[in-house]
Amino acid sequence: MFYREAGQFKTGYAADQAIFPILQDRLFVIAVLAFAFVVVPLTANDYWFQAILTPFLVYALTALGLNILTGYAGQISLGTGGFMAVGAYSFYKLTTGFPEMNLIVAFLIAGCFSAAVGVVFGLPSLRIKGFYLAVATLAAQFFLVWLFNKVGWFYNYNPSGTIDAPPREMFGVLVTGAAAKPAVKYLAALSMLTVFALLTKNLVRSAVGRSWMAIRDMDIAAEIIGIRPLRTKLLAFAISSFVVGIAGAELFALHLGSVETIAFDVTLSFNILFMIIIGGLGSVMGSIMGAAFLVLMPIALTNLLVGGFGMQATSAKHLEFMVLGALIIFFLIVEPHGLARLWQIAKDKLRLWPFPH
Amino acid sequence: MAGQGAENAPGGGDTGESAAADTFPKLLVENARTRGDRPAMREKDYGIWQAWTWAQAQDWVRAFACGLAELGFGKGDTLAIVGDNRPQLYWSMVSAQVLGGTPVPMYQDSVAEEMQYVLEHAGARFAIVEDQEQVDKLLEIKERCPTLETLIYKDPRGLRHYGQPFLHSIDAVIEKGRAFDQANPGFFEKAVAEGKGPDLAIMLYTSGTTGRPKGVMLSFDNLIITARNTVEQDGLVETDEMLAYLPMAWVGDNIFSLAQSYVAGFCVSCPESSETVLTDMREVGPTYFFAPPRIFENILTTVMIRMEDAGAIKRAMFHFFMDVARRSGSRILDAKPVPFMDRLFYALGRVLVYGPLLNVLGFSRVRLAYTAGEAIGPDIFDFYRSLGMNVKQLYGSTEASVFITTQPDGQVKPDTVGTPTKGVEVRIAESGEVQFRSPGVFMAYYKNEETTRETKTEDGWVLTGDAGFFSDDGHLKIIDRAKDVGKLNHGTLFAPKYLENKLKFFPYIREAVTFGHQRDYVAAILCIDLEAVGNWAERQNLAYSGYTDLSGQPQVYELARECVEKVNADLASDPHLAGSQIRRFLMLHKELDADDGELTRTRKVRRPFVAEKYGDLIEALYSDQDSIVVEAKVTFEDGRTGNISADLKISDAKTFGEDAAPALKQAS
Amino acid sequence: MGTVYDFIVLPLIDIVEYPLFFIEVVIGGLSAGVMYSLVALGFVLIFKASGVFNFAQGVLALFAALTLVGIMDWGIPAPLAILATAGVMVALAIAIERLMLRPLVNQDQIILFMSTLGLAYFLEGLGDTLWGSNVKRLDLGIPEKSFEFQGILLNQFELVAAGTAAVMVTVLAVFFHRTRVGRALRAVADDHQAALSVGIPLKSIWIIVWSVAGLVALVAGIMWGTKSGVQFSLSLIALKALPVLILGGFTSVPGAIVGGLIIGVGEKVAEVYWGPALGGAIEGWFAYMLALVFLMFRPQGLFGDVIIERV
Amino acid sequence: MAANGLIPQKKEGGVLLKAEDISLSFGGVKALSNVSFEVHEHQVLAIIGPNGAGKSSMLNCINGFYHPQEGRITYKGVTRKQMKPHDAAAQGIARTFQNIALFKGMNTLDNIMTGRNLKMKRNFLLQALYLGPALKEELEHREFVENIIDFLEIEHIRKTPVGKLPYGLQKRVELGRALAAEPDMLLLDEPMAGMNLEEKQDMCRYILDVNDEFGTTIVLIEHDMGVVMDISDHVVVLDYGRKIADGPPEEVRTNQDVIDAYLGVSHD
Repeated sequence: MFYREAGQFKTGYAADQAIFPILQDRLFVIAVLAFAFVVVPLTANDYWFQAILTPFLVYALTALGLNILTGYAGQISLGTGGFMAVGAYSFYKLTTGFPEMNLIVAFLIAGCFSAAVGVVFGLPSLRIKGFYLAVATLAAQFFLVWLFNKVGWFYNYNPSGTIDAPPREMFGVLVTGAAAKPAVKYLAALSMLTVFALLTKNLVRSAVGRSWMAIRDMDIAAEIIGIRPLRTKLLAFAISSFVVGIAGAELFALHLGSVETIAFDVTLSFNILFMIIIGGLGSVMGSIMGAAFLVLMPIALTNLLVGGFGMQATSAKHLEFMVLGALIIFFLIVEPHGLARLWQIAKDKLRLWPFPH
Repeated sequence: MAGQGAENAPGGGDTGESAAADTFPKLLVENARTRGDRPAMREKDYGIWQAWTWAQAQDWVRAFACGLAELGFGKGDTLAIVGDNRPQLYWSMVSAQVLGGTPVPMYQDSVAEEMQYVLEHAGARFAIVEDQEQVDKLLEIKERCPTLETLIYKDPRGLRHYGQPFLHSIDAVIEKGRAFDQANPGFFEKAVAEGKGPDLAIMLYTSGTTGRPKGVMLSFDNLIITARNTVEQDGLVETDEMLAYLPMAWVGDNIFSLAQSYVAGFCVSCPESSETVLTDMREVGPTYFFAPPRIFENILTTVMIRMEDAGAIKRAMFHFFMDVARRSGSRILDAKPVPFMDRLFYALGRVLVYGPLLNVLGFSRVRLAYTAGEAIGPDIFDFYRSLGMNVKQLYGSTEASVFITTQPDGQVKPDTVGTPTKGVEVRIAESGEVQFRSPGVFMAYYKNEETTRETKTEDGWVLTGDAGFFSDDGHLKIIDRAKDVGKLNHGTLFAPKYLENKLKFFPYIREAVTFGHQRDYVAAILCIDLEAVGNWAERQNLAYSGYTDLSGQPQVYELARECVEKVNADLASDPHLAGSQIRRFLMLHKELDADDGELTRTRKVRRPFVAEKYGDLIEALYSDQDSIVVEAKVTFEDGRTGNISADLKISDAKTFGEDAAPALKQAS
Repeated sequence: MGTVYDFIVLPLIDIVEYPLFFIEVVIGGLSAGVMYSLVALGFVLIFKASGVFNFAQGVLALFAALTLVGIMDWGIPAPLAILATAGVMVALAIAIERLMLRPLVNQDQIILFMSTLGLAYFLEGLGDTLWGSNVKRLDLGIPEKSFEFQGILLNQFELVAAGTAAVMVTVLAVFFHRTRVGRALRAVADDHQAALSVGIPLKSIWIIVWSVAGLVALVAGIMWGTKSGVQFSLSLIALKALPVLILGGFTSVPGAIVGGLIIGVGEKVAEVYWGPALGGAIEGWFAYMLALVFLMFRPQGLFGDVIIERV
Repeated sequence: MAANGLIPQKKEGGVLLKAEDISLSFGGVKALSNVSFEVHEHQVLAIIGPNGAGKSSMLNCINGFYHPQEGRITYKGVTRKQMKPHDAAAQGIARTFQNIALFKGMNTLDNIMTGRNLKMKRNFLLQALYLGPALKEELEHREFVENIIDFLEIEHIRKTPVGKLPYGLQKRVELGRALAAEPDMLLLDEPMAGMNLEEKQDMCRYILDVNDEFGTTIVLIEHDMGVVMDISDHVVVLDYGRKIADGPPEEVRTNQDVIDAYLGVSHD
């Protein structure tokens, strides 16, 4: 309905392959970004930043990372929590060990550690596929969490076993630590999500992304046309874990501030998996929408049940589990390709409006 | 003799103002100089719109012309062009013109014999074609067509092993041309400078209704002055966009995609293939557009069919806003007063329906669209105009370099073709035939002086063969072929096709045959459209057993009578035709059928055959009988013949203001 | 280096010096392994017959145990309560087939797997909502006395559990190989078309197999519940069953049993002898690592079918 | 072409691939026994035989998917023992599959682009930035792929997900993906299976055009004897894993063994 595509023709392949080839889409994205970067920081309150916006951004980044591995490369992973923990603990060790280190560098190195661990646990993917691999990634999940719990060096032998985000500055502004402003943390998370979403989108529409999807859709055919399975899968593990690791560092440094290993347990892995299922496998947009849904849905539900109907918090929690489970099944039945597909369908309809198809 | 138009200077009044650029090669050189970086042509190929600037176009033409020269093409030679709309083919025309040769674009889907005739008649020595398919076709013809010497092809696919020495690819010719250009500096400039406005620019073969195709010779002056006049009249500028999708052999394409583009400097885009025209149009979003009524009708039909699949709410919304548009859309476009609520609804409709719809069809940027060639149904015409698309009718012919009359903005009516175009004089002969004189009047028919003399008078008037008249507001109305127009006994014009078309614009009426020449009044035989009337009957809960039964139902007669009376009311408003209102009609018991010899295979009524076959029905229409029994022989689908008999009622139709009309006519 | 000594030499010395203790550890592992086997059995049944990787198997066990406790709390005697719970499990199977599997028929395996994840969440929430989330004792009167046999400390309960597992496997083996339905189920695993030609509609097969898996889950729930109370952590044994599956192969009933025992013994032994050197609590991941290493050498599992790739 | 009476002059080159005494078995079942034949450059070679004759297995051996227990394959003068499929691809062997093996989650364009993967050298960091050399590379290959799309006349489905395409078009896209690798040798496993007459004619034209325009050597498996006789220069006949005939089509057609084993028995 809002599209006016007549006259928007492409005279070169670069324009034809743009992420948003349609002018109206570009305007929409620019508007959303402007809103997120300018309007939100000026208007939102601390509750919104801390309870909703920052966790949403952090989980969106995690979902993005997992989607690279599971959605694009087709390798199911249940070890997301473990890789996030690698990122978080690396970040903690880096910022406490080298207090002068630039935060961006610290995030990137934390991601690199996570990527390295990801590659190690991705090695079995050469021999094993599908659910077998999913189970194998659980090994990473349990082993890594156990490791960070058992080895005191990782949490600087803190008797309580927790790690606390040290106060660190960036451009003279406090970004991490308890004293940092929620809006700053929000902006930091938003910037990283924006950058990684763009980079991911670029990757998946390039040769690397195509080889991931080829492996996902039909690995034998992919190999026969010259795609090296191990190299391709390991790259997916590495990049996915890199992003997930950075998200783990964010979860620790920008959102929670103080964590124990329990924060990275297997439930977290499942939650991230749900995000990309509901959001849409193999879709950057879907990762973000899935995270928004799974962050907002429980909050909305709790507000409704506890605030609205005066239900006990624990009962509400149980109901929330049921609703979440039912919703997942519902989504899989109605639209197995998730919110992203629904969005795409809506968009296609608008482009053809008033015609139905 | 009634004459109109050409209040502005007739003939070549504009020639003086830019005498420098009086040929297409000169215009090309000028465009390359003044707007060299602007796109001249685009083609959807390899997934994107490949674009060429005017400078690149000139470069190409320069090389290709030199290549042609190297191959021995020169003054007076003819280059045949066969293929889809492609930039290279357009440029090859200009290249031939550079060398003083004549391009002859041909209909690529014509049969080999017809192609052979044109090639022979035009004496084509060179031919440029698009691909292997056409190379094969021409190779086959070539054996019987000795004048044809050299073949050039655009797409080398499948041609690698064709060893004929006279076969060249465009690329090879260009390469030769570049070398030739190097070796002969100044050759191109000299050749371009030698061309003059009055020179023969192009030959277009038109297949008349009878006989062999005629080669219409048009000069640069014909095309360029006509283009200059119309570009000025319609305010076309270099930022306009045109889609070239109609056959290159058709005069309209030469005016719209070549002459007007070279004069105004706008870019012309070629679709990827004939199958993708609609998609490509949506992408290009032309601002200036031409389509024959058939295409507009097809698009409208598709719109309606696609909307049928929409959900109930969306469909209701669509129809609501289309009603609003029907009421007030055209009036808003013509800047006439409209009630406030309608204006409001129309604004809303623009957001919800009209804008998106035009966009999906690729029309949202159209500033100006023309239709011509045959009568356009008022519903179809109004549909586009009510959406806010400025569709106008024009009346033209190959012999006129297209333009004879055009509808000025704000004075657009479905049943007239407008006022004389800038620079054109139009007059109505005693016989009712429309005649014109303009800068676009063709030079002659090639090698056919006799027909030239029959068509073009000594002082430059061209006989169109169409019958028409000027309405009171100065708009030309074409009613029929002049030879088919008759007269009623009281002297009123009787234009059967005009009446029949008006009747057939109603969806319920499939065929109509009218009678009136040398009669006292007009009578009609109508055939229902089984599907449309069948659907209507279903909605009315009307039971029927078949075509004959349905056609004879009183309610159907009533339905037809309404249609006839609407036509009558329409005719009554026109003093020239008010006398030819339909007084009596009957519904034929069967469909007119090509198998029974009543129609041609292209579904045109064979009037004399019908008049003879149904002579008794016609007599009954001119008697005071109110019914007649018919026994008809019909051919069934399995080839058997049988008899059906039916009692056909004859119905009277109301006429309007009839007393005044004949008097008026006589007075004029 | 001390650690190397701690890690390699000390445990071996321990084993040789105290063989009876080692045997006790092994038996403890076997007893835990039987539990894993029971859950894994449910997995295998469903995977074999419908290709669905049923992540909710552990939660099914929890749900069954919760239901049983809940019904017994109403004062209904144990045998009746067990029957009633069995009924609930069958009803649940029907509901799952109707509401979840049937709409998802013909979808990719991964989609079906995801749906069982959803099912797991749903059932967990449902069980907690219906019966509450506090830890409950399940007492069916299974003897739990310890006794000594040849100097080895044994528990009656463990013997009962082992016996039950043996009975279940026998019953299932008979079911699969001797009954018409069982044969149809095996056919389904190989070829859906062939199964349809046997004359059993796919949906009935799914209901049957989910019912059987539900009953297996009930048994597993009873065993685990009796041993360590009915609580949320019961659903986590599902995760323990996963390495068992890898080891045994997704489609092998004997594999599930043997795999369970290997995992049970392996992780107990590792925990007791190597755990301290590693800081303890290695039970959490040892099974997975064991399975992973194993997989590298035999990707199809102990009893799984050899994978031949075709193009 | 008939009109001008010119017949394309084909230049057959030297031996491109030589299979010697190939034997392959799966767990004791012999799929191929002692099969030898040669493929010449620019040749269209057809492998025919009844179902289960080992035709697909032969292709699988050529492109390294199966490893024959015995025998040697010499390709471009290099005799090899074992080779991975992606090595075969890197050396210029491309193929299509009996059961379409397209990447269902991608559109036509991306599917064919995957065929260019071997030729795309920029590393993933550059690709993530989508700038400079990576962008340039991407666009160059897009241009190449567009030529293939044009060649196969599939412009209208360029951005359609391949899963939604009718069978015949999927086969064409698969051929496009193989062509994208600019192979020296193209293996086609029943390229016309399940097609109607018109689609078969189109596919024949594409195969001949590929052979003709790019000089690609083609080895194909086909059941339609009419097609085989029309388009192939050389025919190898397999039956129960053994080679029973090897020669030009007209020769094979009259070979008694072939008639007995194949033509006379099973074919329609």
